[in-house]
Amino acid sequence: MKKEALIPEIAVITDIRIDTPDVRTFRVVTPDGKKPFEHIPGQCAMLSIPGVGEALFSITSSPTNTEYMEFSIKKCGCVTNFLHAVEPGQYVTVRGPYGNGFPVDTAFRNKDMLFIAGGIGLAPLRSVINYCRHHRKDYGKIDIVYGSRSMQDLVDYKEIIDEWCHEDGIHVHLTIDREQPEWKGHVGFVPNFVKELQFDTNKTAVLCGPPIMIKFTLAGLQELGFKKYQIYTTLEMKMKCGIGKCGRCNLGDKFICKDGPVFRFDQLEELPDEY
Amino acid sequence: MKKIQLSLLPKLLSAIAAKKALYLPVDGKAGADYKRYEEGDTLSRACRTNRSAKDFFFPQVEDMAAFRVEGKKIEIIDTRKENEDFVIFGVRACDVRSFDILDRVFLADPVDTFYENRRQHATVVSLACDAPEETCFCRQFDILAEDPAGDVAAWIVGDEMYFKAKTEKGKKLLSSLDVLLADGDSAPVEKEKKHLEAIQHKLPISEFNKEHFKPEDLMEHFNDPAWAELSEACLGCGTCTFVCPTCQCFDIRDFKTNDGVLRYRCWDSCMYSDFTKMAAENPRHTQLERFRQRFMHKLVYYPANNDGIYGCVGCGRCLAKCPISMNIVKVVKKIGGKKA
Amino acid sequence: MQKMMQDRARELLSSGKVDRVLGWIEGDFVYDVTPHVFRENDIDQLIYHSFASQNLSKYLVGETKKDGVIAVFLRPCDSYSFVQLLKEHRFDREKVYAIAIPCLGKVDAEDLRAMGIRGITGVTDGKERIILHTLYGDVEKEKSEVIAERCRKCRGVHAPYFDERLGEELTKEPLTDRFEMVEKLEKMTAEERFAFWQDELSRCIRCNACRNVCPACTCEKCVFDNAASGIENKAPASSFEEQNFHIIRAFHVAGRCTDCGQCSRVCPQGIPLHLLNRKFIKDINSCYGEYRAGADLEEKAPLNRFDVDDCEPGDVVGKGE
Amino acid sequence: MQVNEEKFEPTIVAFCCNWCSYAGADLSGTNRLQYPANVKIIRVPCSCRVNPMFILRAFQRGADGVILCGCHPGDCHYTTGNYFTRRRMTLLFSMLEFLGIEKERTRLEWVSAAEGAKFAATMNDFVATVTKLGKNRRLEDLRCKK
Repeated sequence: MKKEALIPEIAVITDIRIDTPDVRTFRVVTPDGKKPFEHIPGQCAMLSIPGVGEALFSITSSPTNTEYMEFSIKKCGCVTNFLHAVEPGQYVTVRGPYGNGFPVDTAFRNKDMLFIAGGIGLAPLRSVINYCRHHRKDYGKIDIVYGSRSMQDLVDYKEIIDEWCHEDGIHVHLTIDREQPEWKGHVGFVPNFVKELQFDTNKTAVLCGPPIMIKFTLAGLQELGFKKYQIYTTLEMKMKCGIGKCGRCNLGDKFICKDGPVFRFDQLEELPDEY
Repeated sequence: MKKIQLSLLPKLLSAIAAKKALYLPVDGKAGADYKRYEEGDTLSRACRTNRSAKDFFFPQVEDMAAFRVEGKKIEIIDTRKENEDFVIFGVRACDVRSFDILDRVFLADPVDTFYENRRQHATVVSLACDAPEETCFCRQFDILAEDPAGDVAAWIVGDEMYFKAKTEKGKKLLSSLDVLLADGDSAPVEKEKKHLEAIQHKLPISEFNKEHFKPEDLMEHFNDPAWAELSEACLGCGTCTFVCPTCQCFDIRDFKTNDGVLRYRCWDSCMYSDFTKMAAENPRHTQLERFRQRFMHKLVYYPANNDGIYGCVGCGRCLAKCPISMNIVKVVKKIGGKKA
Repeated sequence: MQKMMQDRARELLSSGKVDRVLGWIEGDFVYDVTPHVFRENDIDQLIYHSFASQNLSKYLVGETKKDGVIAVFLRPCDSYSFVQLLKEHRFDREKVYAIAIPCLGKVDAEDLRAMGIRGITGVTDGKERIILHTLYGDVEKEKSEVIAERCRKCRGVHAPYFDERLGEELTKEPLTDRFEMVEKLEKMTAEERFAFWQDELSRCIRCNACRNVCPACTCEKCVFDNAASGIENKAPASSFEEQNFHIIRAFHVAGRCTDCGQCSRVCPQGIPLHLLNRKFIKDINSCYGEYRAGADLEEKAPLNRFDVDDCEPGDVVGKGE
Repeated sequence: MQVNEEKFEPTIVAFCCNWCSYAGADLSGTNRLQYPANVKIIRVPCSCRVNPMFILRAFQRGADGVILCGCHPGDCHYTTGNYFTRRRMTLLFSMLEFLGIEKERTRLEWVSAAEGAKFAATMNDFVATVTKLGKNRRLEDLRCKK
């Protein structure tokens, strides 16, 4: 019989990195040690534990990583709670990739990029940031604004400090919501921080984070003079199939799973502002 | 064109059943419903079955895969089987159109192999409507109840039943029944069609105006304040979605058997509060949003993605079955009736 | 009656005594009736006739969460549900103005269709007789012939709790004994009963209409919607699921069910769900004394109290055969 | 067919109250009283903890008979729990019977901590009754058998 899109493949978790108290990054490969499938930055995959449930996660690793796939997952529901309790060697099922991904080879090419993330919102952006780093000459300057509740809640802190901060043409701006004695950096919410940083409007911005952050950051960027067509985001919604058939993840006539999750704000303007 | 005396219909049915699985609507305790043919069953003349015919291709529950779980290890077992050949006899025009609507969802890339498998093995024998209910409104969606689509179309004229093959599959079926069928003249059928069409024109529901439901009206309809009033009495049950021939939303769930996990898919309803419930929040938090989703999907979203074809076939089941009699006709009147 | 209700509602609205009125509105067809919250501008559309069969009391749970006072029209069966809901503190009594109205029994369009009466365009109600106007001419029927099963067995007496009564109080005797069918089933053998219920329950499509319409089912989160309960499901995935759902649904309203019959009315598959509820009512009556849910505000529900010398399961089970 | 019947070993689920029948089961063990190994005991804090779904799920998962054991009326550790149990189970068992489920498949018994012999006798009797009835077909979930 033909391959059925809804029947997943087996994969194994080979490594679990504890990022923050409630975020872990899982490294996933097929049982014979290969990357499960190819993807574009911003695309998602369905992970499941039979008997527990299936859920959609954005792929955190860059497509340029040829060995494995990574998912940064925050503990919040049934499946994620289970995943946070497993050890390396645990089998899971995986299917994908789903969604459109970021236009890394078209609209983003040769542009100065501005990535703005809040909390676990870094997960989908990490894929595209690392893609841009890998193909460094294809992109202009890269600015990364990343904020979180506290220093401990910054996902991928080690990678950011050890790698991203030391590369030419990449500027990382970190912020946390409340002051902490050991924190020497900026303190304050992401939207205000973005306004304070006074970015040029010749950049393409990519936003991801909690809805409230997105709302105010968007306003902030517009205040700086950014146009809606310069700003991208990635949306989230309940999904069961990932291929536009189960019928629940639509925003207006667009399915988040198939037509998204990446949208430009001028596209979103033509859609209802709620689900 | 082929024909058979109505008195010989039982013979024809058992001849079909001898070769393939045969399903047909049969009158039961509480209205007509499709069932597998058994000797002695007679074709219901009701114009509408309780459940729609979508069950044949998209059953309420179907197994997708099984998993064996041992410690950290998981094994996937593909439980799919090739479907048997089957014939659905006596499908009305509205339900036949619903198959096209489902096709556009399930046969779109990537193809749903469960659906495709059933679809390939089915032969649909449709039946023209001679006595529509006052709640029928298929004509509003350009469906011809007097000349239904399908692999074979059938008409009952007097005490004879006429058949016309419309596809290769249909021709095959009719030729396999050649011994029982006589050649028929198309004139009586043409005359009957005219008669049936005239009945269709007399039906009371005629509010649907396509000019009012265009993709570009999406925002206007979405933001219509009338949704609040319309959804006010909605109980949030799944009756309308489950009796609807075109509702195709589904859920994928796991059932822990005594020694493994069975992953199955089942119908889901956008009217249910947990339809979009995620771990942290529910983007459609009140019945208003859920109610709006259902009708916007049928009247605006679906046509926007499918060349203007509406996601409703006017079968009238939701009119007859909704516990509080809120239905697509009332919605169309309220939401679409404003543009002059 | 309809006129009287409209006038009274208008009066209440314009005097500012109530802000909204919960009643029924008609759609395209006379039987196409929907519960509706009226305000002064649309009160003329309030209807009341033989097809106004939805119960309104359950809507109060949601409506009283809003601001303002709402008036509600309660038919006798509904007024029992009203009291039962009140007893369980499911709505804010302060925000409700209850108007008791008489009922002569309701007619279901599906039943009429089964009788061959089609194309209904209007209705003229009488006390004993009903005239149905159809596309094919008028049909006059004895009311007792056409009214729904639940109304034929109704013991239509007003519950004592309401703010005012409109129209005359009708006391009527039920036309037939409501436990008739339950008893008939009890007399069957276990095999016959099993076959009967398999036939009925196998038609269930698990649309939850019976649950959602039930005035006794007012849990914030139903056990069948709760993933942590282990029995959550959306579909009758096996014959066990069908039985399980209906046993538990009936059990959860045992002792609280007012026998309003809405569960059977709304079932799109015509399953006689009220028989399950009536079985519980019958057992409760025979084991723990006559009890009518919603009859008063004080008496504890049968499953919330006990007697030290209650019967044992063995004394009851299997005695019907 | 006859041969199969003889081989049939029923699965029995016994919900036992922690304060009485669970101890009763223990006592019957220390007294070396025999009861069949078919009985799977589930300890509950009070017979009242058992809600109808427990009973139904036991059948779904493959039980052929379900027995609920609690303290004698009046002896409940929590004063009144078993009185409520009695009402609930009376109604539930009656309903199961109404749906055509064999009435012998469910039972409610009062067994105290001192009644080791009664526990063993009850279980022996219940297992024998259910064995005679054969497999639970009417309340089974075929998916569990896959």
